[in-house]
Amino acid sequence: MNTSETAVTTEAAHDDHDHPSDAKYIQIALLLGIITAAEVATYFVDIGVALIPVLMIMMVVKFFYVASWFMHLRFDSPLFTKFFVAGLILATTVYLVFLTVFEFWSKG
Amino acid sequence: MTDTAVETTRPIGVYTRPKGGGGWRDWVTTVDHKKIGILYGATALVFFVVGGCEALLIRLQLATPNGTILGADTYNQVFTMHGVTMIFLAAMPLAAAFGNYLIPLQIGARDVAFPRLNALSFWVFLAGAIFLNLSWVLGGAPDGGWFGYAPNSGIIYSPSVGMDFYAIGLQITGIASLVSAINLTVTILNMRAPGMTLFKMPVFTWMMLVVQLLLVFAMPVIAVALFLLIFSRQFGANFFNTEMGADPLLWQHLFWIFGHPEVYILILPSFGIISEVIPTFSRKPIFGYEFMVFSGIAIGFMGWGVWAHHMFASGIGPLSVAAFSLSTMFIAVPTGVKILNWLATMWGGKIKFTAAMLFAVGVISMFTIGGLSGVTHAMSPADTQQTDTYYVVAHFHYVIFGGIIFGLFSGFYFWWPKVFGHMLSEKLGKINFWVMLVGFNMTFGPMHTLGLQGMSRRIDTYSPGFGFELWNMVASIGSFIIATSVLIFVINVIVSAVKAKGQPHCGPDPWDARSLEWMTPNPTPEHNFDEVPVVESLDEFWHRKYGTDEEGRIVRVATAEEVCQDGSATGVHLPSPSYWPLVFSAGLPLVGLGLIFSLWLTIPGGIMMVGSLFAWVFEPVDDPDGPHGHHDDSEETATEEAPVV
Amino acid sequence: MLTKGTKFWLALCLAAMVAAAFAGYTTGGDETGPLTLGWKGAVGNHIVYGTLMMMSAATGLLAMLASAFRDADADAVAQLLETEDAPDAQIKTGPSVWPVIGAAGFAVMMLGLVLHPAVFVAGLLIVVAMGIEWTMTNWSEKLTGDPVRNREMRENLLRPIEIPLLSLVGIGVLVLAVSRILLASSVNGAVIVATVVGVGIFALAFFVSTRPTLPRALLQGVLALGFVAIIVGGIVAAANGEREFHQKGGTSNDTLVETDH
Amino acid sequence: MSEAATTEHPTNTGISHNKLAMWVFLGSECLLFGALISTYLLYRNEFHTGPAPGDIFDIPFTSVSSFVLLMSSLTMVLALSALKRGDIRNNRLWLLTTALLGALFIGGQVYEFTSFVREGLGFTTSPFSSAFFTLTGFHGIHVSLGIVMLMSLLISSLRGNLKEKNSETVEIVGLYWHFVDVVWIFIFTVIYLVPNPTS
Repeated sequence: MNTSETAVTTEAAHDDHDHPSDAKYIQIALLLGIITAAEVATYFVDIGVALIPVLMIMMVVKFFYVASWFMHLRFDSPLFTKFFVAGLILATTVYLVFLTVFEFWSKG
Repeated sequence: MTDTAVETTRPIGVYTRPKGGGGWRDWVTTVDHKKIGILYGATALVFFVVGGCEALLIRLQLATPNGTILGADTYNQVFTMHGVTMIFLAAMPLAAAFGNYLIPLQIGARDVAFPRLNALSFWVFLAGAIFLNLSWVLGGAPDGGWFGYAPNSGIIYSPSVGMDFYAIGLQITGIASLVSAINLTVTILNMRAPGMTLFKMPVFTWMMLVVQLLLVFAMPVIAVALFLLIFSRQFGANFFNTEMGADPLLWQHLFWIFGHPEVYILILPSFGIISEVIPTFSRKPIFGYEFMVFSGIAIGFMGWGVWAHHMFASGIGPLSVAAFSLSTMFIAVPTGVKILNWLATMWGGKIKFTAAMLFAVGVISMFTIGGLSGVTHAMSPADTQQTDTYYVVAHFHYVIFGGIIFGLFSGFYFWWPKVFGHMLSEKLGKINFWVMLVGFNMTFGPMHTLGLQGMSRRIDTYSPGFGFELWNMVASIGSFIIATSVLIFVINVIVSAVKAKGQPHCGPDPWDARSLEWMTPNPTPEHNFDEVPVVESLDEFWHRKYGTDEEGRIVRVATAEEVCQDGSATGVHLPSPSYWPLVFSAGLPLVGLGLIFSLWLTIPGGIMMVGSLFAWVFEPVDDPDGPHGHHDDSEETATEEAPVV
Repeated sequence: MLTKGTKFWLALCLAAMVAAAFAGYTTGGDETGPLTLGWKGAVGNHIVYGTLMMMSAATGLLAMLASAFRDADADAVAQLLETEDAPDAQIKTGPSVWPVIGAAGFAVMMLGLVLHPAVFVAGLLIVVAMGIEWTMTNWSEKLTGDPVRNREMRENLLRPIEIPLLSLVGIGVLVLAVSRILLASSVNGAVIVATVVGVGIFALAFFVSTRPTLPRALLQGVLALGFVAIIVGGIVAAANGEREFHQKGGTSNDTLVETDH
Repeated sequence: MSEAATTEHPTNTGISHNKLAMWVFLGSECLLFGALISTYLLYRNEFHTGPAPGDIFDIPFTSVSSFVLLMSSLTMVLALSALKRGDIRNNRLWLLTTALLGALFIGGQVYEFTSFVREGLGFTTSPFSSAFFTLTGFHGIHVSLGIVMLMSLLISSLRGNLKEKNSETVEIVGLYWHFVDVVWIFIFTVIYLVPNPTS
């Protein structure tokens, strides 16, 4: 980290130019819309035990697309990703342990 | 300025920025990290004394059986406020004082990343502190313990407004901590002098970085817990209402998910301070710098996985107890690494026992005692026996007082010349240390015995005949000895200041120190560095003073006067002061009082806050009439703050 | 900036308020009652307290009036300028919307007396806003001889309040109107309304974005029309009342623990 | 010397202070919403004698408002993209659209809350209801704050103060807006769509 930092100074300044076009954003929004529609569809169509895993996967995909494209994590400094992911992982782990201690999973 | 306003872009709501003009106006509008650091320190010391007086009241009440100094109700209020005051209004802001003053200096910066937000942090903290203490006269102080366990903190068991003040007051100080944490994180990551990579930062700055990250992630958790409490008390929410199936353990979990990182938020600044003091007075570089840093990070990281060890007796189930018992034992490892590294730094060094060094050594020894009694808590069967007894009180005072307060005093003696330009009396300082050491051990040592004898915590009195009389009396006497030592410190401050009046400032490098902050003259000039130094190594300042001769021996190559800057630079561009942090902060307690007493009060409070936020955003970057008001656009965007924070 | 008259009335207002609080405490009001107009507490002797508070309110209003209308008072103007007589030619003042808005506010207040207390309060708020704006404009126009500078000073002081308040009020009105419409529709109707409004906003925005030559006035017109349509819809829906809701779930009882203190 | 001090200060990371601060803040917000969501999950079965989540949620309506919020993320990113191109007109248009869509979402939330209360789910009805209103209320307040920021940007733009060089300010507000959207993506799935207990 220490040596790369000074190098970043120059290149991060002009990262704005390779941002995607509006068309790309619209494509992603379409994709997000379709996934949301699929999510909503699970409410009406019974897919049995696969329901929760499928919902979770779709949620994570949506989350990932918004964070990486709309929030520019793909193109921006990795430091941002680090902070966000640190918060996410910390929150997920701590609160999963928290729910486990409350025996949430066996309660359903 | 009217002539230039013919541009196409009309500024909205441009306020002129205050010009200071000396005296108190300088202080209330300042955005200088050094002044804010001093404000933090002075305020925190006042609250340290307030919390100390509360402790003395507790000890007076408990000195003899069937004490009658305080009633049961008052006793509850006093011990609750003692804990709240010492942790949130004394220890945390004292760490913030050191952090504010020293971090920019140690990394070679002119100020923090967001100077106005920095001022905001202080004023919000002060507003919260005053708000909390207003409860004494507005219907009774909080009485549910600093941990505020549900359902004790609920309206049924604590019907006075005290716990409302607790919940809202801590929420306010929490805002201050969060803002300050974001600010200092950005400062450390973004504003280091050229060449200062992360692994050339002083250990103190490193530890403060870990602390800020802990704050960033821990404050929202307590914020949620406090919101749940506020909603339960104010609006009848059912978060802790067992009749409806709620689980009061929810509070304990949220509180300690925050609370355990908080323990490290409190102790790591002190570890950082003594990591600067010990190498300086051992005349050796810190032993195992990387290990120091990584163990600090490890402590910060592992601090998130041990919270339930505060709850072994709450019935969280055998599996949870076993898991948290294990993780708690593991966290002793990085702490042990630190202690060994300090010892190794001292080993073979030419140790100079100045007052600062004595306090630092005090930390190592006293904290170790506290750490060892902590390991006995990690073993859950033993802990079940010790829970809610004075053994626990003894343990955490050894780590908090022995670890934190001793460390902070070490910092006072070490950096006093840096801040005020004169030394504190070493003689009085050493007396201060020894009196404090004796008083401290006399107060808290016997509590181990009392606890193992079965004396409960938080009881307002006890009957004679249980064998508690002797050690309680000893502890009470000890507490007054501690008070004496604090008094000696105050006398030292006054006497030294009087003596220094009219005298020239002390030299630039009174301790033959190692890190960058000593490259500025004492006291630090307003602009910090005349020229931002280019850093080549850890302990840059020391390396500029010393080199090696042809036989590899370390020799002095330059005097401090040659290396230090003289503070003579003029015309350095500095951020202008601002009114708005103060106005914003003044709105917060109004909103708080409004929530408790009358919602009408939230209107002026809210208008003050929203108005000052927007005024803040529209405020010009500089005082337009000031000497350095002119500058180009590129810089405006660089220093302008986003309207979002 | 303030005439002697204004200062006199303000002082009287403050004195009456302090007196009211004092009277409240000494005649059996509890800790917070008198200060909070009786919210969460008793104010003591109601007649004494009420009279004094009325006096305070009246003198406060007089202070505002004295300041707002001081232009009409030649002596007051002279006093401000620290001259013997009022100047013949006054500084030209800019156009002002506040008389119109103020008048509308009074009308809304009157309507509210007939229709609904909420309407009255809305009118009152408009009038209060008018009072503040008018007073501040008046104050700023007396500052210097330069109208540009004067306007700037006024904006300096008011923008940080106006901008957030205006956006909050604008959004609040929209949100309220939309939610009234939804509440008045059926369960499925609400879904349809929300879809239509959402798609409408979205489609319109896309349409406008691809037609850069659309005249500005047209856009503003459409926007204003949409805004008015939603508000009118909201008012109609609110007047129609909400659809019928049925209690759901278990035996819903209202035996809640009273937790107010 | 004085000149050297007043030139632009590059940062060590090459990132502006503001943006870094926003990301640190968002990292912190993860823990805030995590705590609220966990509290809700803990209490989703504790509906006492009141309505259960499965009785009361109106999935079709919430789906529509989720769509609205999701699409407002698109318009937000279009606003930024327009400003980066120097297209002030479209920037204003998309800022306004984003704010309107946000307001529609909040309007939907007010409707949802009101109808829940009418159906017997008050704030104090059960631990479930307290947790539900607190969680979604916090999210709603975040959205509302976002709308105020958008409106401020818009007013700023109408007065000629929002130019290409200020695009970072819009980007930072956008980050906040997308984050709030991302939180709703989570809430919508975990709280609404995962099968809920009924009474």
